[in-house]
Formats: sequence, structure tokens, C-alpha cells
Amino acid sequence: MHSLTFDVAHLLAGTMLVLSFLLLYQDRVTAVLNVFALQACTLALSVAWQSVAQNAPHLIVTAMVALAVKGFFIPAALHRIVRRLEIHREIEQVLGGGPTMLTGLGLVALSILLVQPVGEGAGIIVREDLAFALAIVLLGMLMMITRRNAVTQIVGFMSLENGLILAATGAKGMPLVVEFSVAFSILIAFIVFGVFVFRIRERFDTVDVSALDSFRGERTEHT
Amino acid sequence: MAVVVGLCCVAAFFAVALLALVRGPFGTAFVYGACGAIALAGLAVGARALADGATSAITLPIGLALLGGHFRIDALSAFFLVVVNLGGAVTSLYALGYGRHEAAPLRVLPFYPAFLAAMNLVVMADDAFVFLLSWELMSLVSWAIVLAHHREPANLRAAYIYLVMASFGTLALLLCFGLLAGAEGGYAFDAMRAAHPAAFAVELAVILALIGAGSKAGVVPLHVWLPLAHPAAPSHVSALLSGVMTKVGIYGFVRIVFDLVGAPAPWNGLVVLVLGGVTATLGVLYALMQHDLKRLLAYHTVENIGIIFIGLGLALAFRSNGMALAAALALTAALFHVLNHSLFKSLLFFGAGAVLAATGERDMERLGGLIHRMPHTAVVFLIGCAAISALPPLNGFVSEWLTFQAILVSPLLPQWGLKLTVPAVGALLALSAALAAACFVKAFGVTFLGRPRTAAAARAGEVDRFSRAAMFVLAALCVLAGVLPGFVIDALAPVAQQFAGGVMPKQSIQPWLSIVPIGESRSSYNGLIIFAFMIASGTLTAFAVHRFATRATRRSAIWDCGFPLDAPQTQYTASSFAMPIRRVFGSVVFGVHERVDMPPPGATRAGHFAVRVIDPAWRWGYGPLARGVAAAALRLNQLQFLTIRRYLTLVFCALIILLIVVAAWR
Amino acid sequence: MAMILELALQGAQMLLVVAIAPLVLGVTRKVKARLLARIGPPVIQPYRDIWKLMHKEAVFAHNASWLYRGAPYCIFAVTWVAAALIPTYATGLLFSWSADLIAIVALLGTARFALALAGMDVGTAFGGLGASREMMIASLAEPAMLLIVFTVALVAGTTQLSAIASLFATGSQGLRVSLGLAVFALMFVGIAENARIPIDNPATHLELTMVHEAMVLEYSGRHLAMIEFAAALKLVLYFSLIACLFVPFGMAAGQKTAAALALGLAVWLAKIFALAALLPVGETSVAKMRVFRYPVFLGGAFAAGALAVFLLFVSRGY
Amino acid sequence: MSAVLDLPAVQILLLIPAVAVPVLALVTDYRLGSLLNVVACALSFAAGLALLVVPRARSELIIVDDFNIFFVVLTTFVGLTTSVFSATYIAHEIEIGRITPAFLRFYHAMFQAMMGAMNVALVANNVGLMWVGVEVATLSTVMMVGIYRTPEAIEAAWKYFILGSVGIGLAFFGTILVYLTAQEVLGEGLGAMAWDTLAHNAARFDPRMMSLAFVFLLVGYGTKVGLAPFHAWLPDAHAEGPTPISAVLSGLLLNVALYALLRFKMVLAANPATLDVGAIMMTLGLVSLVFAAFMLYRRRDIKRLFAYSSIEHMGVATFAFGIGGPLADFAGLLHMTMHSLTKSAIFFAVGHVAQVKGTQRIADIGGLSVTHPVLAVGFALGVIAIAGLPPFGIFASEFILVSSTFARAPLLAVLLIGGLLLALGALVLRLQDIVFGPPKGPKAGVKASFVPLFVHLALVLVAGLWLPGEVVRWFRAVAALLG
Repeated sequence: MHSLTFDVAHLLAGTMLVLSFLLLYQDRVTAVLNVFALQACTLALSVAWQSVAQNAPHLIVTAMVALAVKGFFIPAALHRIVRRLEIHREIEQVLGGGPTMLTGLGLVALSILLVQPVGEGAGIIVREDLAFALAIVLLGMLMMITRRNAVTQIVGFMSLENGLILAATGAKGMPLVVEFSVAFSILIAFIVFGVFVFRIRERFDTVDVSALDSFRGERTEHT
Repeated sequence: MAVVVGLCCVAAFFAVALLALVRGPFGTAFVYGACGAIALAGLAVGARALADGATSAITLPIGLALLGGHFRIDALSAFFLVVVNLGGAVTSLYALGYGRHEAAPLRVLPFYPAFLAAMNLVVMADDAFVFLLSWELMSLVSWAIVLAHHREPANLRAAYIYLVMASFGTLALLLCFGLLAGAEGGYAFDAMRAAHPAAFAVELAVILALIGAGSKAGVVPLHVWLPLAHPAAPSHVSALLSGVMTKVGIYGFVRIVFDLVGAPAPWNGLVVLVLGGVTATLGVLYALMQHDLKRLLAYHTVENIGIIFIGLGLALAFRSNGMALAAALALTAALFHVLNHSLFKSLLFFGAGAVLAATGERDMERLGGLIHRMPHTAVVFLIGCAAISALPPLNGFVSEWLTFQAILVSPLLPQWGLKLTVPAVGALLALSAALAAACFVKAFGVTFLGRPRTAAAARAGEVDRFSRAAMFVLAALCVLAGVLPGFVIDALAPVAQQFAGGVMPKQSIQPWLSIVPIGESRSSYNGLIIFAFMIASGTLTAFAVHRFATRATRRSAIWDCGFPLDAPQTQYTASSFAMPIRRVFGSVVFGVHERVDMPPPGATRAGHFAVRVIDPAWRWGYGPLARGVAAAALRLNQLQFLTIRRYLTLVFCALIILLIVVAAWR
Repeated sequence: MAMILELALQGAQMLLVVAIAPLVLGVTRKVKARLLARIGPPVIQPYRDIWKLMHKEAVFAHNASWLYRGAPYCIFAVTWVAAALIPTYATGLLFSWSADLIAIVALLGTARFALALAGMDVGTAFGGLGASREMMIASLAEPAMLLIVFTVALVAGTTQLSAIASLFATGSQGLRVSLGLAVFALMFVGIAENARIPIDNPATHLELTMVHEAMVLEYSGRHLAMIEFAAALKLVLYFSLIACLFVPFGMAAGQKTAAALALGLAVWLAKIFALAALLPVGETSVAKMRVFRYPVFLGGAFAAGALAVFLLFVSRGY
Repeated sequence: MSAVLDLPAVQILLLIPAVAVPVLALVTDYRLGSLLNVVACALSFAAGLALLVVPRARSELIIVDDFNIFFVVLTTFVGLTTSVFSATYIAHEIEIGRITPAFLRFYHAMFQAMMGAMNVALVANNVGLMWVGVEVATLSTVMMVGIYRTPEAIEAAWKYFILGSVGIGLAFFGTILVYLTAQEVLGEGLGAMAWDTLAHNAARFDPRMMSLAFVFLLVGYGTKVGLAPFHAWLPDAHAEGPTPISAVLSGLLLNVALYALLRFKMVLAANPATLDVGAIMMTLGLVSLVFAAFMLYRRRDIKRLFAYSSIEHMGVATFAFGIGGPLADFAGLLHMTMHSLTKSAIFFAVGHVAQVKGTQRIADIGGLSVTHPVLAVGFALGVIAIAGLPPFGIFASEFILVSSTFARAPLLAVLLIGGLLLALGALVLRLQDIVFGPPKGPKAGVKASFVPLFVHLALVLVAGLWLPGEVVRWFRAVAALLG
């Protein structure tokens, strides 16, 4: 039983990591959104499995929230934005695909290096999950900083947050997990709402964040 | 209990400062009158404490939370209380008249008493926190006064440089005290005296004290703020800044180096000595190049500070070699010069203020002939000039003579470095004394003698009686201290006993009241007899001439070797007076740029001559520094304009670095 | 009784220096003239000049101030005091200890200060020119002078002139290179201070060269007399300074018997006139310098003084 | 929540905002709204004061100990003064139509939400609950930074939001790690997230795990503290938001975030085997100090200027806690307190200055001492205090910090005074530009409430000359806890 528990958790977490790499690899917004939805669903599955493994029923709520909000609602919303703004053409990356991949691999190595020696006392599940979660967090952040497009940046942040939820649910019997996951969903909702705000305002007819800098003061005077 | 009374004086000063904020009844007259009275009280306190040589201390529950506020008056504090409050009292008297010229009194009145209070506090402080607090407060309020005439951009710049340099000095002293207090924070001076720091710590502390207190006193190359800030303030405050506040800087140095750090090595004395010599020479050379009267005086303060530091360096060297008597001599000379300089520099700044009030001019090249329009001011200013030029029988000579006597003892020092350096420093001292005479021949000659160069100078009138009274008091003190120096030396004996471990022979019992540094067989000087001789022979001569020769006189036009030009512009100006010395030293000491535009023969346009003198401290020191900071700021400023993504990249990289640190940490 | 004698001796010295000063000047002029193959004025000519000036009315400019009128007396008085304090024919006079070598140099500084101010009082180009040059020369001479003082004080262990004289008179110091350098330096300084060739030419009113004369240009009558007299006094002062520092032999020391005093007086006069005859020899053998060569000249004096000090350290092994 | 401590003071403290937020969201009249806001803040302050007398106590979620009561009092006090200032400030903003009453309801509600969230973060005994408090405080301030809806304001808010969210995420990861570490020793449940139990058992935790956790917490909460290079949101958020918000951001939010870091530092300090976090904090502190000092020179927006000065002072405090030891920790705590009082006072003054001159551009402000003497005095005193000049409190803290540091690590002290001197140079330069020289801009009188400004300055002045024994005792106790 234990081995099975471990294998499934391992499998799901691994899948999420692979999906993170896929996210890094994608160069079309729509594809990115789909991959992210897939990752969210995997997260939901993994959380559900954890609730079974730790027989902690409240985790089901977290799984449901993850599935509903990040699996369907937000990707759909982002799809609409993308269609509205006709930015489903490919998205310019700061770093080329190859270097990004290599960096990602390096990050995974680093996270394993960091987590591997720790937690001899900790349950085996914890350790594996932790390595994967850390890697997913770092990859999400990497995605945020290698994409110039606000939508993909949001997706990056959300995959980072997937990693967090994965770690939180992996932590055995952690209190308030449900509250935290809900809080995060609210946070993400705020971000999406923020994008809407930018879209609504005439000046920001693009969500390319770098376009905002022209509005910052101090650049002209202090040179 | 002297210290209690002293603190009461400080409290009274602060009270006056607060009252000055109230408009209406508490105007100029009230503030300066009250300050004068309080300063007299403080003077009495200092004099009493110095006379009976008793040390009084008190600890108040204010100050740094961890240790409370310690205050103490010993001989040194008492002497400097005398200097500070004497200056304060006379300045207040002067300001009773001069202060009326102030356009916006509220920009001076509240700060003036606070300034006096802060200086008194510094002298009485007995722990590092109170000391530095009042030290920096002193800078702060004087900064506010320097900004009294804040509409001239030059004054803004001066005030800015002043405050930044002052804070730099304070931070240096802070490091010094940190070193002396140790990691446990024994900030009370008693704790520092008790502690026995390592040798390198002592030497580092001496250097830091030299930087910190020296920047306040105006040691080259930390002097740059001084000639900017002192002239910018109203003249009576300039007198305080130059005559008194720099002395508080000296006090800080003496207190730290002679009292707190323990036993410095001889080479510390060497450093101080050489710095003093360089400061004296450069200070007077820069002074010679000025034609703004107040700036000339300010630069001259730098020279006198140098002379004082020569004395202090000698005292340090002698003391570290256990030559108590010589150390006492050198220390006495330095402190005597402290008193003298506070007297005649205040006097000279008063005179400059009187000229400014009467003519509205500070530029000597636009003055002249004032001896006819302002006879009293001319007399006292002349006395001040003679005193600061170290001419017998006035007080300036006595202290420099004592310094020379101390220099003459130096061959007994065991260290060869000192042996060979001291005579060179002595030569520098002689050079600066001679240049000072040149400088003040120029200052007095161009300002008061000759013919008025502008209408303003021609219309000038004598100043009010308060100002004149103050100046006459100081002039009288200059003569007195020059003719009867023995009493001052005796008054300084307890200080010498405390910090040099020896005393000079008692002077007031010497025959004919002459002063004897070491022994009469060695050297002695008698201002009284010299003075009497001069008077006698002068009157005798005058009598003889008028008795046996004609006393017929005739006024006529200027002869001037046969071709008189009656345009006042044909007189020698300040710049032309300084020209030979500029030519001699210019190439060595400072960058002089002379631009002569001589029209060809027959051309009718006017010729032009412009000379620019650049203080090397700016060219080699502060200029590059300021430019470096500006460049760095400009470069770093790019970080204000990154995109969110780039900022995220920064965060990400920092995170990765920290993670790698953790991964590498085993 | 002894007190009165002391006072008398001191007074006698004061009168002596005043009385002899013009004569010394006359001697130098005479010798110089002879060296230039002229007859030259009689040696008592300076007395006549002063007497004549005394009885001329003093003319001065409309804007001359009290300082202009007072300065000559001040200059004369101060120089006189200084000259009176230098041991001439006897050491250990009553007031000899009231000013040491440094103080005497400083007294001359006071006189110079007054003279320079007087030169600037009327407000002419010449006056300012003279004053500024005079002060520059002084500022170059002072350091050298201090090093001379330093050397002498190091050897004698005192700056008290009569003490130095009586010590050197014993000859216990032996012959020293340092002292030789010092006397060399002192002569240079003396030449500069007394406005002699090659620094200044007392016999010309050529604007390019004159220093001292430029300052007193406006003066006339008794004031001019005072100033000239003071100049002569200063010359005597330097002669007797050199004499008492470096050839202090024959001075009446300790017990002031009449014989000793007479001897001392005779020896002193001999020294003075010897120097007075020596000076023109030097003057006629060199040419007047350009103003901006002065630093070189006085730099030489300074170098000599510094060398004297250092050599002293070596030889004494302090 | 049952776990809430049954201390009436604490309950009131947490209850007031909960009530005030909906009420204020409903009140339409802005005068009434600001009045209620002041009342709510006053009540919170009273509750905070009450904490001083109640016995120390703990529950699963709430703790009242030496460390946090002082911060609660400070926070509620500055909240009160700020709400007073905000009343007059907002009135002016309404007059010139820069902000509409509708938004004002939102503003007041968010103000209370933020105050409440910060109090929660302070009294929380649970790392998770504290994390929630900081997050909510951040989000509510994000709302208020964007309230003027100018492009710059929106953009500042967006930047703040994104960077803040990332910080929140990383801090959360750190929190999870802490829990994982503790749970191995303490078992599952709230106990493994409670401060006191963590601190007691820290010695038994896995040091590597703790170090890893601290790195994430440092980056996460460090973003809120405004340490370089995580500072990017801070200057714009201060510059573009309403001035009362700038005041509470600088005066309170940064403090609360630093407080959180210190809590974790205490836990790590109890375990000698962990990574030397002191060195990391010293490095970050010095970097922030020097960087901010340089940045001060080229600021032309008066509020951005003082935002950077906040970064500088947070750097100083972080450095102090990093080097540690009784003296340095004492200095750090004193510095935090003095800075929050002084900086909020400065922002009160700056708010009025910007209002009377109608601009935030330093180049357009000049000769304030001629046109508005009282305001000029207040402003000048504030800047003098923040520049570390006597006789104000920051001088005292910097005195202790620099001197004790030099005795221990001379080179660091030299860097320290270098940064301080640079900052002072820039601040004095701007001070002279603004207060002195020929007057520029409008000369119209100012409808300002000087009370908060001068109360703060008076407190800072007194603290510079004399500290009450109670405060000293508290500082020492906390310094001992920090180790």
C-alpha cells in the first residue's frame, strides 16, 4: 500500500514537473494556457490522492478549488482575453528555448541538491514532493522572467503557485491548507482582474508590461 | 558645584533660544543682552574652576538610555569655558549694535543662544554620547545661522559643504569613541580612561581624533568648509565660528588625545606636528590670495589652527618621551595661542563686520581710506592686525615665542625623525609668521589706508557704540595678554599639570614680571619692559625732535616721484600686493591662473588682468570625489527604470544565489 | 648703588648706538666711494643730512593720516630698543634678558610692519610696491633667520644673547662648521634686511629695483630723518649682532671694571668699523639682482642655515 | 475562532477593524467616514495600550509577549496619528477633485483592513496566520496605491502587486518548510506552527531545512521590508499613492515585515547549527543602505526621495539585527521605532507641502521657509532627524550601532558610515533646495493639521534625549530574545 501511495504521488508530482517544462517549451499563448490547465488538473488529482493517502478529507476542497478555478475558470478567462487582444500569435521570449531549457534543468538539479540531504526523519513522500515542488516553483518563476507577455507571466505565477499548493498538501497534516489555497485562488483572481483593468483602460491597449514604463516619471529629467 | 552652575547657564541659553521664537518683546536687544549676561556667568564659572583647580562632575538621568548623561568640569574644561564664554560675552555685546542690521532676525536669534549653549555643553560633556550630541548640535545650529542669508546661492553651497564636512568629522569621532569604548559600550569618559586599549588601537584613535576634531578646527586638507562657511554667516557669528568654535574643535582633540586614549606613540606627535606646520603655511598663503576681507580672515584661522597644532604635536612628542617640562611648555604655548586667537580673530571679524555695516562691502579692492572715516575701528583693527602678525609687545607674539622655545628644546628628543623634522616645522612657523605680517599689512593697508576706491567707501561712517565698545574691550585684552603674559601662563599651569605631567616655573614671581619658559639662563622675555622701553624711547624721540628741530609742516598734493595720478585706481590693490608672493609660491603650492590681456600700443580699449587661485584640496581631493559620487549615482539610477520582468529577474537571481549558498553550506 | 651703575651702563649703550649709527653709515659710504674710485662724502656726512632734514618743514599729502605721521617715531623707537638690547661692549647688562634673539628679530618685524603701512598710507603705486616687496623679502628672510637662531641656540643651549656671547667668548665651543655656515647665512639675511646690494640699492630711486626707498618716497623733513636714522641704527644692530654672536671676544663680562669696559668698547668699535668696511667690498663686487631672483639669494641663506642645523646634529650626535 | 485568546484587549483589537471595514464601506459622507476612521484607530490604540497592562498570554493562534506588544502599540499609535492627518489631507484632495467620495469609502475601508491585518500579523502566534496578515495588509495597500487611477498610479500598483505576490508565494514556501521541519519534531497540528513552541524546540530541528526555509522567508518578507534588490515596488508605491498610505507603508508595513523576519531569526538563533543568517542579513542591509544612499541623489520626486530613505533605514536596521549582540539589537529596535515615527512625520509634512505647492517635483518647490514657515520648520526638523542628526532619536540609535560595530568589525563600520554620510549629503541637499533659497510656487496658506506632525517630532526628540525605563527594559528583553 505504502509503495503504491508513494508511486502514485511520485507519478503525479513528476507529471506536474514535466508539464512545467512543457510550459517553458511552448511558444504559443493558447498552447501555454492549455498546458497550464492540464497542470492544474494534475495538481487537483495529486491533492486528491494526498487526501486519500493522509486520509484528510478537507484536502478534497483544495482539490476542487484547484480544479474549478485553475483548471477551467481562469484558463477560459485568459483565452477570452487573448482572443480579444489578438495576441495568440507566438510570444517573444527573452531567452531562447534552448538556454531556457538548460536553465530549467539546472534549477531542477539545484532543488534536488537542496532537498535531497534533508529530511531523513521526514516521510519519504515529503522529500520527493518537496524536491518536485521546489523545482516547479523555481520553474514558474523562471517562466515569469523569460516571457515578455503579461498573460504568460500570469501563467508562470500560477504554475509557481501550483508548486506551492503541491508542497502544502504534501506536508503531512498541515493546518489551514484549505484556507491558504483559497487565499491563493483569490490572489490569482485579483491578478486576472488586474489584467482586465489594464485592458479596459484605453491607454493600456496592450498587456505588454514593458509598455508601461513610458509612464514612469524621472526618466527624462535625470539623465 | 561648578558644573551645576554651568549646566544652569546652558539651560538659560536654551530658554532664551525658545523665547526668541516668540515675536514681540523678545527681540534683538533682549536676546543678545541675555546671552551676554549668561555668558558672563559662564565665564565666571570657568574662571573660578580654573582658579581653584577643583574638578566637579555630575550625572543626569538624560542622554543615552544605557548610561545617562555625564558632565564634568576639570582644568581643561574650565579653561575652554573661559575661552567660549569670553568670546560669547563680547560677541553678544557687539551684536547688540550689529544685530540691528539683520534683515530677518528670526533666522539668527533663536539659533545664536543655542549655538553658545552647544559649545558650552561640548566642553562640559563627560561621556561620548553627550559629547557627540552637543558637538553635532553645535554644527547644526551654526549651519542654520550660516543659512541666515539664504537667498545667495553661494551661501547655500557653503552651508551644504559645511554640514556634510561637520557630519563627516562627527562620524570619524564616533568611530574613535567606538574604538575607545569597546564592544561592550563603555561610553563614559571615565571608563575610557580606565580602559587600556592596544597600541594600534591607540594610534588609530589618535588618527581618527585628528580627522574628526581636525575637520572641525580646520586642519588642511579638511579645511575647505571653513573659508566658505565662516564668511557666509553674519559677522558677529563669523567671529564666534572662527574665534570660538574652532577652539572647541581643539578642545575635542586635546580631550581625546591627551586624556582618553592613554599613551600615544611619538610618531603620533610627529604626524600632528607636520600637519600643523603644513596647515599653518598653506592657510596663510591662501589667506594672502584672498581679497574678500572676511574670507581672508577665515583662511587665516586655518593658519592659527596650524600653529596651535604644532604646539600640540610637540607636547605629544615630548610627553611620549617623558619630557614633562617641555611637554608642559608646548601645551601651554598651544593653549595660550588658543586664547590669543580667540581674542584677536574675534576682534578682526568685528572690524570686518563694522566695515561691512558701514560700506556694505567685503571686497577690499572696493574699499580704502577708511582710517579717516572710521578712526576708532581703524585703531582697534590695527591692534588686531599687529597682534595676529605676532609682533611684540602684543599677545600673538608671546604664544608664538613660547612655541619657538618649545621647538628649541626638541633636539633632546631621542627619535631622529622628530629631531630632523622639528627644525623644519620651526622654519615653516617662522615663514607663516612673516607671511601673516605681509597678509595683514595688505588687509589693513588696502582696507583702511590709501584713498577710497568706491563711493561707498568714501561715504562710510563710524559704527555704533556697542560694536566699538566690544572691539575696544578685545583690543585692550590683546595688549594686556601681551604685556603681562605671566598670569595667563600661571592660570594654565593646572592644565599642564594634568595633561603634560609637569608645570613651567611659576611666572608671577619672576623679577620684573618677565616670563621664563625653562630657566632664565636659557631664555626669557619681558613684554612689560619692552613695552615701556618703546613708549619711553618713542616719547623721548618725539620730544627731542620737536624740541631741537622744527615742527613746521605743510600739506600738499601727493608727490609720487614726480608724476602723481590722482585716480584711486592707481593705488596698489590687494591682488597686486600679493603678486610677488604669488609668483614665488604660486607654482609650488596652488594652481594660479593669471590671464593678462594687454592691448597693443595705440589701442584705446582697456587692458584686463584676471587671476584665479585654486585650492588644491578642491582640485585633487573633493572635486574628483564629488564627481565620482555623481557618476555612481547616475549609473545606479538606471535601476529606477527597469521593467517589472527585470525586477523579477533581480529577485530571482538573488534567490538563486542564496539557494546556492545554502546548497554549498555544509 | 649697583642698580644705578647698571642703569647707567644700559643707558650708555642706548646712547652709544644712537650716537655711532650715522658714523657707521658714513664709513660704509666712504669706503664704497673709494672702491669705486670716487672721493666720496666725508664720513660725518650722515650727521649733516639728518640735521638738515630735521630743520626742513615736513610736507605730506592731504590724505595722509595720523599713522603716516606717527610711523617714523615708532620705527625709530622700536629699532632703537632692539639695538639697545644687543650686547655691544659688555654682556649681562640690566635689561639684556628682557628680550632674547627671537624677540629682537620680532622687534625688527614690528618696525618693518609700521614702515610698510606708512608706505601704503598715502595711496600711491610706489608705496604699495615697496611695501609688498619688503614683506616678501621679509617672509623669505625669516625662516633663514630662525634656522640661524636654532643653530646658535643648539650650540649655546640658550637664546639669551649675552649668555651666548659670554659662552662663545670662552672659546670652549671650538671652531665649528655650523657656526661658519650660520654667520654666512646671517650676513645674507643682514644684507636683505638692510636693503643693501644685491637685494636693494639704497642710493637709487629706480622704480624697477627700489624697495626701501619706494616706501619712504613721500616722506620729507624730520620724518624722513627719523626713518633714515632708523635705517642706520638697524645697520649697526646687525653689525653688533654678528659681532656678539661670532666674534664675542673682548667684551666686558661679569665684573664691570672701568678697564674692562674701556677695552670692550674699543674692541666693539673695531669690530663694527671692520664690518662697515667689509660690507661695501661685498656690495661693489656683485650686481643688483632682479626682484624675482631674491628667492634664490635668500634660499641660499636658508640652505646654509638648514645645513648648519643638520651638521650640528651629526657633529654633536644629539 | 475558538483558538483566539480570551483576552478582551486582543479581541477588541482584532474586532474593531472587522466591524469598521463594512461600516466605512457603507458610509457615504466622507467627513463622517474620516471621523469614524479616526475613532476606530483611537479605539485600536486604546486596546493596544491595554495590552501593556494585561498579563502575557498565548493560545494556539494568538500570543501576547514582550516582543509584539510594543509593536502593536507603535502600530496603532501611528495608525491613529495617520488617520488624523488623513482626515485633513483627504478633505483637500476632495476639494481639488483629485479623488471622488465613492473611492473614499473604499479608501477608508481599506485603511481599516490594513490596520487590522497588521495587528493580526503582529499578535499571531502562528506562522501561517502571520503570513495571512501580511498578505492581506499588502493587498489592501495595493488597492490604495492605485486609488488615484492615473497611469503612474495604476502602474505602481501593478508593480507592487506582482512583486508582492511573488514575495508572498516565496514566503509561503518558506512557511511550509518551517512547518515540515517542525512537524518532524513536534508532530502534526497547530503546535508545529506556533511561535513559542517553535522557539522552544528549535534546537532539535534539522538545521539544513531551517536554513533553506529562512532563505525563502528572507526573500519573501524581505520584499515587504524593501531590502535591495527586492525593493523595486517601494519607491513607486510611495510616490504614486495617497500620502497617508505612504506614511503607513514606510512607518508600519515595513516594520511588520521586519518583525516577521525577526521572529524567524529568533527561531534560527536558538539552533546554533543553522546557516549564519546574521551574515546574510548584514550583507543585504549594507547593500540596501549604500544602494539607497546613491539613489537618493537623483530623485526629483519628493515622495520617492523619502521612499528611498526608508529603504536606507530598513537596511540599517537589518544590518543591526544581522550583526546582533545586545547593543546592536538594542540599536536596531530603537532604529525601527524612531524611523517609523520620523518617517511618518516626514510624510505628513511632505503631504502638506505637495498640497500647498501643487506638485511633488522638488525642482518646483523652493523657499518654503519664506512662504510657509511653520510647515518648513516641521519638514526641516523631520529631515534633520531622518538624516541622523541630533538631538533626535535616530542619532542615538546610529550612535550605538556605529560605535559598537566599529569595535567589532571595523571595515563594516566604515561601509556603514560611508552609506550614512552619502545619504545625509543627499537629504541635506534636497532639504536646502526645498526649505531655503528664493521662494517658488504658490504662497497660499495651508489648511493643515500640524498636531500629528509635531507630536511625532516631539516624541522623536524626547527619545533622542531620554528613554523611559520601561521602554529600555523592553528593548533589552527583546534584544536578549534575539540573541
